[in-house]
Amino acid sequence: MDLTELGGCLSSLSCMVTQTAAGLTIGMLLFLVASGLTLIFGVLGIVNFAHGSLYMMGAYFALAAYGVSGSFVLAVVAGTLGAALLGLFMERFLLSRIYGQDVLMQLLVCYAVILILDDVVKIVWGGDFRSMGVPDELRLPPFIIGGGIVPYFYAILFAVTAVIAAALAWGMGRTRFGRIVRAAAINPGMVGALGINTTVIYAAVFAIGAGLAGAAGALSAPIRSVVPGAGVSILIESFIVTVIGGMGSIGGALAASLILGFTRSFGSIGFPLFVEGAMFAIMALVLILRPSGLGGKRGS
Amino acid sequence: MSGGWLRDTAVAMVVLALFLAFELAGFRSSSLLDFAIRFATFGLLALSLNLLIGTTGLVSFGHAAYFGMGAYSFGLLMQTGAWSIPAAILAALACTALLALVVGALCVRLSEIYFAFLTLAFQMLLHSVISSWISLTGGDQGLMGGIPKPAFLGIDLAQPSHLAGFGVFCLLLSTVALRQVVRSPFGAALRMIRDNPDRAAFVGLSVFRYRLAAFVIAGTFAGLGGVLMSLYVSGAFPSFAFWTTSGEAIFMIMLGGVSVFLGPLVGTAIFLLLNDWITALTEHHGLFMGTILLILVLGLRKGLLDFIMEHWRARKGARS
Amino acid sequence: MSGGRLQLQNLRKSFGGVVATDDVSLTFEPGTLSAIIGPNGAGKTTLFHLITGKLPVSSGRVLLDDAEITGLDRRDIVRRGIGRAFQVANLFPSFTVAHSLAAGLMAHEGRTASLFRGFPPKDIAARAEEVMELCGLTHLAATESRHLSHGDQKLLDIALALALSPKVLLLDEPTAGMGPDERWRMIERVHKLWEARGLTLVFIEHDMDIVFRIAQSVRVLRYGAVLAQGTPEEMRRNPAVIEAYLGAEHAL
Amino acid sequence: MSLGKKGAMGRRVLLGGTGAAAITGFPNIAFTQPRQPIKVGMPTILSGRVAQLGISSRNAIQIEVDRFNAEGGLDGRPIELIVRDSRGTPAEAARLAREMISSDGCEFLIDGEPSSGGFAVHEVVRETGTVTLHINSETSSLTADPRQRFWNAFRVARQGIHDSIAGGAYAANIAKTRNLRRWMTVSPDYAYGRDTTAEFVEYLKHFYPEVQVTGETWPRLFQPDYTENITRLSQGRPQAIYSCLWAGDLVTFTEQASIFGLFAQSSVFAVNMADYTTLQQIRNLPRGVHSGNRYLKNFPNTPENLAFATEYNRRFNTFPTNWSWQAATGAKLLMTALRQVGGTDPRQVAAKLKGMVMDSPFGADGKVTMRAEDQTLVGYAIGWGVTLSQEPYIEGMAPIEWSTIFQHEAEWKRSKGWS
Repeated sequence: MDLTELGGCLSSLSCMVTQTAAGLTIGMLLFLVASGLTLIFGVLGIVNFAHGSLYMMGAYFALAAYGVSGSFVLAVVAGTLGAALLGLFMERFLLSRIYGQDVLMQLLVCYAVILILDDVVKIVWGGDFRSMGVPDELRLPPFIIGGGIVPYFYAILFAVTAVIAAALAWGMGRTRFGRIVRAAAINPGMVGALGINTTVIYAAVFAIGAGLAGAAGALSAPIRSVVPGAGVSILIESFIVTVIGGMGSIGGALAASLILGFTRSFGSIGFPLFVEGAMFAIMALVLILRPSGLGGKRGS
Repeated sequence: MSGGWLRDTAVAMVVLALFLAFELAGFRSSSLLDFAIRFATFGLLALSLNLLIGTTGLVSFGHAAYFGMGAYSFGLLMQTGAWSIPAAILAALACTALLALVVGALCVRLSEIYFAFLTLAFQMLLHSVISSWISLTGGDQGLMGGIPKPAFLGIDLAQPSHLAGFGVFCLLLSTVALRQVVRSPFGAALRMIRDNPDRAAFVGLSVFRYRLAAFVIAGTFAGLGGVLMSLYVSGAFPSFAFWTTSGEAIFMIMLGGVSVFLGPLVGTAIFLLLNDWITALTEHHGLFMGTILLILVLGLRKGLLDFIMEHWRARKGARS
Repeated sequence: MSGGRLQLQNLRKSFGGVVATDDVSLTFEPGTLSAIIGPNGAGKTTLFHLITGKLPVSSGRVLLDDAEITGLDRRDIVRRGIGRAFQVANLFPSFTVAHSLAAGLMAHEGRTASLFRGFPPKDIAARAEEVMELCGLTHLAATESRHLSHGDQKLLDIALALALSPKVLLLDEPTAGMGPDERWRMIERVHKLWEARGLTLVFIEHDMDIVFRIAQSVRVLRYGAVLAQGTPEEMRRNPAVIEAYLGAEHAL
Repeated sequence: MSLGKKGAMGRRVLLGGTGAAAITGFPNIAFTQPRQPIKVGMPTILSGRVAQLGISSRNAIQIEVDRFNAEGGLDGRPIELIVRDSRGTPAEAARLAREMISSDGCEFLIDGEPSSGGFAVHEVVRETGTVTLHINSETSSLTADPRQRFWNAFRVARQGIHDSIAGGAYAANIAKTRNLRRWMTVSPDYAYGRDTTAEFVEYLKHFYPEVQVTGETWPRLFQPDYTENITRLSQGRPQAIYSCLWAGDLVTFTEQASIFGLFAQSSVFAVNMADYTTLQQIRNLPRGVHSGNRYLKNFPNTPENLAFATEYNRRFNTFPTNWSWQAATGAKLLMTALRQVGGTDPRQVAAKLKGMVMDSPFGADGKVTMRAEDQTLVGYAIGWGVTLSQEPYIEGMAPIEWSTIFQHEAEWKRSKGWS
């Protein structure tokens, strides 16, 4: 514990700026992955244990597209769409066969997908870690705000993830599709009765969730190494986010992602040896005090 | 009704006697001994996990935590040099039961999906504690220096043949015990909770207490598996408590079947043979195992023994 | 074995702003057979939930033989002697009929903590046998619940509640989803059970022929509140009840 | 030999499901041929996050084995290499080691596991008495701790303590000339990271007592993101930073640290940077990072070393790794011992290995030594240099004198009570 250091940071503008920016960026990237997970759970009632693998695939698709085109924008698009398509495939050909069966089946199918994707990646891209590197056109000097450092690329990451989050909120709140999806989350039978094809809704939601994970993978490819098995640690953090935020709640996921982001950025100063532990502690606390999570419906 | 228990014990003793007779008669090959030890180890892991999944309806994705806990606490106690093996085993099981009690108390109230991934999360927490608490656990290098195996009651576990015999003994003992658990009134309560927790509460069961008890019992037997594992590799490693170990245990159960008591043991045997065969054949282990798993889950939709039993029952039903 | 007195005093339940049970005060005398009727959404099942502790009450009291049971855990309420069968049969699908009843009995008596005995022990098996006999399920003893016909599932559901020797038995639409013949068989069975055990029986029912044939008294609920209560004849003459629920067909 | 064959036969029949009779195994004379290959087993990691390292060990050994067999093997007996994937799990490594010995009839093991699996294999061969060369375990205690030592196990790899002494000496030199006194460390939170960092700091302070470590941050192994660790470092404003992050983790750290401008702010000493897999993956390799050598084709700058790198690159289209040179050296040592003994008797082979001095492209002065007293490799090339942004990636490699290492290693052993 180094709480004097944390106090020092909280009273220093430069430190506050740097850590806040870092926390926001970490949190927003996490949010992209976790919101997909929570969306899929909310509508399909499925916990996609292979969600981390979709994140990983997004990064690999982005890497491949970047290698061919040299454009980061295309890379992100490729990562998002690639993961979305893969998610679509996964939902249509694998998960849709086990709807209505118990969690064990979901777990096993997802476990199999993790095993297979890790190996496929190894066969196609090699077992070694890969790195995209920050594209030259985005490699600009960091912003210095009040003495604090905000890397240029992080600012871009934050802007893009914020736009995606806003689009998601708008899509869920204001569009017909969003209303149907929310209705489906509450009562799948009702939506079917209204003559809306739940099959299409399920597939679309899974593809969107997968696409969000893919987008996070693609966006972070320049600054994180891309490696088979990269999905697992992301998956665990996304789980923690979903538990804290409440399963199925996108608003809760946003709040929880930011809480974890700030726990990481400020925790590394105040309690560097307990950052991981703190995340679990927050989760345990939420579970005890409010088992359905921050944004979850009570009693369901 | 306790006749079932006595009969099981008798069967177990015959199996053990046969195994030992085989060894004593000199029909031993070290690959058989190795297989016996590994079978005992993972058999315990799978069998105990099925008490949760098959009997109680709790799908835990964090069962390896107790496997790892058993291995580490046993290894650490033995390394102090002050404990005999039986005493250390009992103490290790007590530690494991305690861990299962704490985690279980937090998890068993939750709905099944929350339960699955919270057990997973706590397992990852234990895994990261093991990797970072280097002064105690040796971190990722595991418990170093080997685990002393002082002889007790004429049993010298440093010899593979003794260890295999001991492993088989532990497995048989646990099989009889777990079978009795499933068959007892307590087991009936667990099955009621699995079938319909709501109604179980209406007939007067405390769903929480019974689930927690099942969680602790299952964790403890997984801990015994961990003890055997640490004796086998003469150490303990963080991967024992890693999620992949839990995944493999679920895989084994799926290979065998959840509804037949001995299904997980059949699954363990198939898994180990499959694993050895695939490892010898290719380095694309995940691709093969994953595909087999998918075929099994999407094709049969149940474990092998479940599938066979259902067919057999259906045929019997058709005939009568 | 005899029935107990069940009293509800000023029972209220609201979900958010919606009042589901509105100031309900009812008394069911020991050994009586009463029906609760009312249109869909009148709060009949909610009332059962409140009595059995499945839902917490917002205010008011529930008394069994003058002892308050409000707010107790539903397991304790069962132990005190309130049994309940469900609108949709609520069973243990993988248990045979005999084992369902035996397991229910053991759970009820707190004997399921035993790890060393077999299941079911002989004394319990004998008592399960008795209940099966009483309910006419003996020939299905070895059938798994999930393979029973709809009617037999409902019957087993009642048997399960009955096995726990309740003083008060609440049946939520015992004949729901059955054909006319099956209905009557079922209701005869229920009537016999009531006579045999002498318990206080309360049932929710939509089939008015059944209600007026067997019920000693009838309570009518509407919008969560008690609209009227009395003998079947009184109800069939009560204009409010006729207007709200019965219609001309059942009026006297 | 035939004993092992029996086991293999037994298992195969068992797999076929023919039942209990198979367990006994049948004496199988047909397998016993006069020119049987010498089987060498190698458990290593071929899948998962560090698969590339395992593969690079296998590649290097394959080169040596092919050469040995082309030269006629041991009196016509070729070496047959059996490589299996442990997937990085120690239990699986132990099982593979046992199976290779008892079922496949391997007479020697080249253990390609990192420390965790390496210790598991170590325990297996302690029991079986199989001559074993650990080629990838850098943990000092494996050979330095006398309780871990037995006649048939050897380490042919860097040793953590050697690296730390060399690193400490080098870093102290730089720190003295540039007056770098305020240090921070960022290393992975597991045994290797903790031990290596503690030892580095100890020797850094030993050679330059004015150094102060003002802060440390411990990302977990395979952490996906290092932002919080980097901002922590940048808040601490140290003059120098030490890290023993490696492979993908080091790449991620470097990419993120460079956009925070960390490399402009502080001198960085990253012991594991100078490895081709790492160097080639960092898109924007900062200039001036100090690193110890892992494997470099121009250090030692000899034709033999370059020839090895070229041959490796020709066959596998990548460059060797730190694990490659260790693997090649291990294989070469074993083969030399076999030829010198003229047979495969384990006691004789082990005796020959003990104290063996062998010409090697990876030696500090053209030779490496299997030190008799603790059965570990010494005299390999060890040095530190500074990164460039492109090939040859590292310049100014300064070799560290082995006499310095030996002297401090002896003191270290005494302090641990190991000598």
